[in-house]
Amino acid sequence: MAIFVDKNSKVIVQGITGREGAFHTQRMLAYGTKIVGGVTPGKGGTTIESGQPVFDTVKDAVEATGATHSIIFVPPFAGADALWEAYDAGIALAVCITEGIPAHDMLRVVNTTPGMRIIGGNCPGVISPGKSLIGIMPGHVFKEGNVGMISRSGTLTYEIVDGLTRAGFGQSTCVGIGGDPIIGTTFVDCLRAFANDPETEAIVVAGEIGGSDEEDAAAFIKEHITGKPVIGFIGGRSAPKGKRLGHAGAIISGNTGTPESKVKAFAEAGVPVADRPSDIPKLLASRLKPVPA
Amino acid sequence: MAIFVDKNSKVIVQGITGREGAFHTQRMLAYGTKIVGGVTPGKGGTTIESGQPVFDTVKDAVEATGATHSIIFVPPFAGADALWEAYDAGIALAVCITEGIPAHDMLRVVNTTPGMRIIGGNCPGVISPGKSLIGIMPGHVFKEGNVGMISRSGTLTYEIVDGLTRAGFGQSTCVGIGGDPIIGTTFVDCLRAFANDPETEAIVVAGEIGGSDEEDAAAFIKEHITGKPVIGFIGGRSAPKGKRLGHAGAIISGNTGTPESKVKAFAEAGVPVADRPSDIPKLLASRLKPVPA
Amino acid sequence: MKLMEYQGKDLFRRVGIPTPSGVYATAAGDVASYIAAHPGSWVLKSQVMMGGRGKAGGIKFADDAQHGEALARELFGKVLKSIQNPDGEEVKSLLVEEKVDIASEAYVSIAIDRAARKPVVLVTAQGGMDVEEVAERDPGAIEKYWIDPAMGYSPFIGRKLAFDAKLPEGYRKAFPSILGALYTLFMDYGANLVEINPLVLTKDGRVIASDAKVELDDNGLYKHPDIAKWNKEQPTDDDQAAAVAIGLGMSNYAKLPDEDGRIGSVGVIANGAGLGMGTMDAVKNAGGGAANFLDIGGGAQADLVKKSYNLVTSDPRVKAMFINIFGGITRGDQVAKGIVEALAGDDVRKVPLVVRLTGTNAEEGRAILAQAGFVPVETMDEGAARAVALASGGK
Amino acid sequence: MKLMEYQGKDLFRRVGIPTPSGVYATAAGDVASYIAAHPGSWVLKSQVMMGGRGKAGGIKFADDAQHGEALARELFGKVLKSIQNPDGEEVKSLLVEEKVDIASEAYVSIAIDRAARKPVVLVTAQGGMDVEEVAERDPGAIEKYWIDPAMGYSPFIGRKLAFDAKLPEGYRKAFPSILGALYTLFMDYGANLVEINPLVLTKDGRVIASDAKVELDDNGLYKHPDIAKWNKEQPTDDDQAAAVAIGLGMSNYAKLPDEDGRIGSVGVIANGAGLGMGTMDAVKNAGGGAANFLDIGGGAQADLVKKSYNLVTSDPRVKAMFINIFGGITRGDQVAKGIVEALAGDDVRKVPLVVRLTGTNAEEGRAILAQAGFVPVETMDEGAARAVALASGGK
Repeated sequence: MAIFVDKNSKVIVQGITGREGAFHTQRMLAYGTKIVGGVTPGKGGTTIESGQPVFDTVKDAVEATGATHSIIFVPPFAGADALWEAYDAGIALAVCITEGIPAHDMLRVVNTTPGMRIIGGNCPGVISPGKSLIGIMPGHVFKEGNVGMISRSGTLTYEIVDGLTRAGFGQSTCVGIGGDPIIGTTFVDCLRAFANDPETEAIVVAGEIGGSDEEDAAAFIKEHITGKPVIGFIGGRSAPKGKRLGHAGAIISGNTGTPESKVKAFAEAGVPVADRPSDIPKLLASRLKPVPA
Repeated sequence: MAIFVDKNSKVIVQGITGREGAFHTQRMLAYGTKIVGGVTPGKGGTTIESGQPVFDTVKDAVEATGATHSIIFVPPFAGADALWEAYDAGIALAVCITEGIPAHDMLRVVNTTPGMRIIGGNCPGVISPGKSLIGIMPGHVFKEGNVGMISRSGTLTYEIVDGLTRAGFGQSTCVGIGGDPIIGTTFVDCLRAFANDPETEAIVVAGEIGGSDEEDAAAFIKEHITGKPVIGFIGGRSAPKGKRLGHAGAIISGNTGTPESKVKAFAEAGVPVADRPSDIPKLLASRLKPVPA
Repeated sequence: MKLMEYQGKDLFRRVGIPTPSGVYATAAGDVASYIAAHPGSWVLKSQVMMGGRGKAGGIKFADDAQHGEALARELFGKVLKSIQNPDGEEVKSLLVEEKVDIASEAYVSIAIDRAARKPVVLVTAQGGMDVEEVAERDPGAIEKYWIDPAMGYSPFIGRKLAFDAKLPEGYRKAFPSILGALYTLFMDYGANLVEINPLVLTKDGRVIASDAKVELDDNGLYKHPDIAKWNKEQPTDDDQAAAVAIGLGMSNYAKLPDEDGRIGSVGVIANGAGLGMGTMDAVKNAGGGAANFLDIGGGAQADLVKKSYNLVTSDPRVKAMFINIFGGITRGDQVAKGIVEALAGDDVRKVPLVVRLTGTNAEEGRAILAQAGFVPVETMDEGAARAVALASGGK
Repeated sequence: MKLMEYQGKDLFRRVGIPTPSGVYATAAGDVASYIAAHPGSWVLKSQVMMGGRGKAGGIKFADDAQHGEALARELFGKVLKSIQNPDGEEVKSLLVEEKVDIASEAYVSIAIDRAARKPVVLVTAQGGMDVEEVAERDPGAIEKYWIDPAMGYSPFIGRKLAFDAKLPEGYRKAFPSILGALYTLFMDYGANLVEINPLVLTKDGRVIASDAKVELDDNGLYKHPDIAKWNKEQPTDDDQAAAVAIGLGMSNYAKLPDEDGRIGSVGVIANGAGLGMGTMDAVKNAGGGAANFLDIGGGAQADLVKKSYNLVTSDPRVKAMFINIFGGITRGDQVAKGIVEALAGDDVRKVPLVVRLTGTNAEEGRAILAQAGFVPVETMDEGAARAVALASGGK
């Protein structure tokens, strides 16, 4: 099972012959991801060195390969266009790696692509360890298992996952939802999927200061997640109020968005919040049995 | 039963204090329609002479009255706005009487109001005889019964219905879908509803030259309507090709839209086409038993 | 509202669609001075509404000012005729445009698809000819795409269409943005149709709209007063003008052409376009033909009925009239009053009249007519038969 | 990108939002000549980014040219200070505007609601003060509406909000079109926030945007080059400029303020904003504080690592540095190479350094560091503790 992607997911790469696209295509193939082709307008009919066919349009690629998943490596100005093209071609899930897509482009995209799951933009992607990696994550850090993981950041996710893996907690699926103001998939969307995934037995939610995703997640957990322990984490708790730190999402505004608000929301939902990433495996250990490597 | 409206439909009138709105509100009330209120911005808090409350917004009206249906009498430039306001307030079915709404306004409206049924614009409305009239039709012509009737025109509908009523064929529901290029409800939408309505035992489709609604209806009938006789009629068969006659919809273009194309499509669907309105009751009589008045 | 080529190209330039360089001219001297100032090869294109102006001799080529002036003099005032337009249309203005070296001609249009209720884009690499011809001969050569108005246009649509329609490679870079601009024009100006045929790829690699066909929705024109006033500069439909003059909508009155040598001789007045068409059909079913058709709309008062009577009888072909009213909003007494008033006047041509009056206030109306010594018929079929008989001299 | 009031009003006028008459001035003489040419009562408004300019003495009233000139001379060059902005901001330009007779002040804004992923409109009849204040004191007075971007704005939204927020009747006619124009601005220019506070109803019945607050999305600025260049006319954030100068994104480097009398003394470099924040947290958890924060992003090469080292140590508060790398795309050997190169140079200030290196090519990186006589730590917590100890003079 896992969520969003599994080993049968057929993936195309939008921007497969670009620098980033080409590099990560090889990394994903090495991980075992079923990359069935890619798209670069004007290069249709060719193949990349590792043998995957290149198409002019996503529609052509989907028709020829039966792809259901897409990963997008295009410049920011072409991000919305790539997502709409994926939607138009019937792609079920699109991972958008591109950073810096205008917020208004995403605003329009997320409100006009009903039924397609978009992960990102500005995200590291999604991995169901041992099955498939659709993203730019370092696959070797992850290990197959029963912990679902969702995070707003990239490298902090690797830090946390590394700790989980070393402590014997493998992962069902890890989703990096991205740090932009408007993203396709929220914590709540992931929690809903994890709640229905029999393979996932515990969940780690790695949030950040700013926005209200964590508060929304806490409310959802309180209402809908039973029988699966959830551990929370809030990055940036030491950040000064109002200072913008890398992620546009991490601006503290009003009363939601503060670390206090988020910790309180989690507490009310019965979710223990780890003070540091290294505490997460400890909190998990009292609720779920680790599986020795 | 009937379709779209029944005697429990709670109706508000958008533009209730305007000339047309006020006039037809009284006619509908006289027919027995449950008009529970109306909307005229700036006149909220007042009541019209017959006692119905007036609200500033559709939302206010819906919240106060529980209305589910709306009928719209506003100038053409305000047509799209009125439909969107109805949608926003949760109205389930809106009858748009307004003639001359820009086609592009309707194009945007019909593509952004999923789940709301729009009838019209530029239509005479819908009536379930003996139950409710939401429109500008002369109620006395209609009679409760088991024939479903759909038509692109207004007065021609009355002509046909008058003949049906005189011949003992009452109607379950009559829908005037309107003659504009972009309308909210098509023949096919009505046919689908009639197919599922146990009260409707036969259907009359009164089409016109131009467009492809009749061809689409014929294809739907062939595929989905069984056990309910359907009689067709095509208005304007004597019209010269290419001449615009009142309804913008009635421009003959290409190969669809000609009377020949429509008659042929109906014939292929096993639908007899009446040469004149007065033939419709005759064609019906051999397929359905009239109920004497 | 149909726009002329030079008007369509004005809109093209507003949204950023490349057009050939040139000038719009209404006098031969202007043509000469423009060419003199811009030496080269120029095309003189007659600005008319009708199609097939090329075959009709409305397009000429000039290589110098003198030649250009001579050709312009020849074109101004010329009446171009075609099979579709036997009456012809007078040339009142010209578009003088650079003669481009054509490498390839494509076709692109956006229209409203009524059934899908979405804008539909049509593209084919076979431009420069009638697209209906292409559709008939090689339907697979036309690519279609339905745009979701909620999502709007995005460049992938143009890329996809260019690839699928196999446009030559030279189009690829420019096409998505040209189609985007065309969609902007289509939506922002409320067009029923925008068409570029041909969309030319020049030998020096430019992609240019060589022709422009734009048809705007009349109902949306109020949003664009600057364009609405172009209407006045254009040949107006006499029927539309006549209808508007008496307070009806533009398309509420139409004279019908004589077809197959048969002359329609029954004037038709009805309330509602549908009933009007039904009435015309009834006249034909009765063995006759309608000469014209007037829809008095809903709720007509006596005065409008009178004016309508006068308008319909102003058509000399009308030998008898059939007024067919099914009262809904329209009240029978008002219609009857109007008829009696019209017949009372001395300033109108009177023809034998058949009236059918039913629905709201029909009794009152019939009483008014009876008082004036007039007996209405009972049904539409009966009325049509009577009118046809009267028109052919019967009683 | 935050716009100044006069820039926001420039955009307001482009979309048709009424603004007071007036002039933008950068010299006292211009103020004088404008008032001389337009006798009446005028307001001189300092054009600064900071809030609370009124309390800080940045707004003055003048009734004639001489008075206006004197006040302008006083304002130009003045440094306005507020609680939020203790360093102050120098007044370099003024907006001279008609002094309107205020009947009522309302508030309206549109912002992106991240959670709903829709634009949200806020309206209250209690304008002219901080909306956060209203939210706290009388939350029911603020009406909200989430606009569906697929449907867009339609006037009923403005009508509904005006009624629900109980705006005085004088607003009713103008408000729906002003809000429509504001939405157009919000969407067309890619704004994070557009705010009119106050939206004034004047005693003579006009509805006017008395102030303008516009914040545009930096990622969408490339679509508006004319506005993007305004950025250059504005005070730039030094940290942003420094980050861009070495090839990073604008928000990849930030100096952190000293809080509660505590001075942060650990320089932080990490790959990724999330890990960077985590690293700062770890420093705090270890009893210390970060002085700044630099995100080298993904896939950094040695040269960038070197430049980043230099930038971070250029902050004199930095007493020790913690470089925390979790190699994904970023390769440990490249980072190690950059560190060694940075330390090799003579042109940089060197501080005690703690490195944590794991993930992709971590072994190779550790080998490079070892060769330079440097032993990395194993975990983030360990590294943070070490850095804090070093920063406070420990070993």
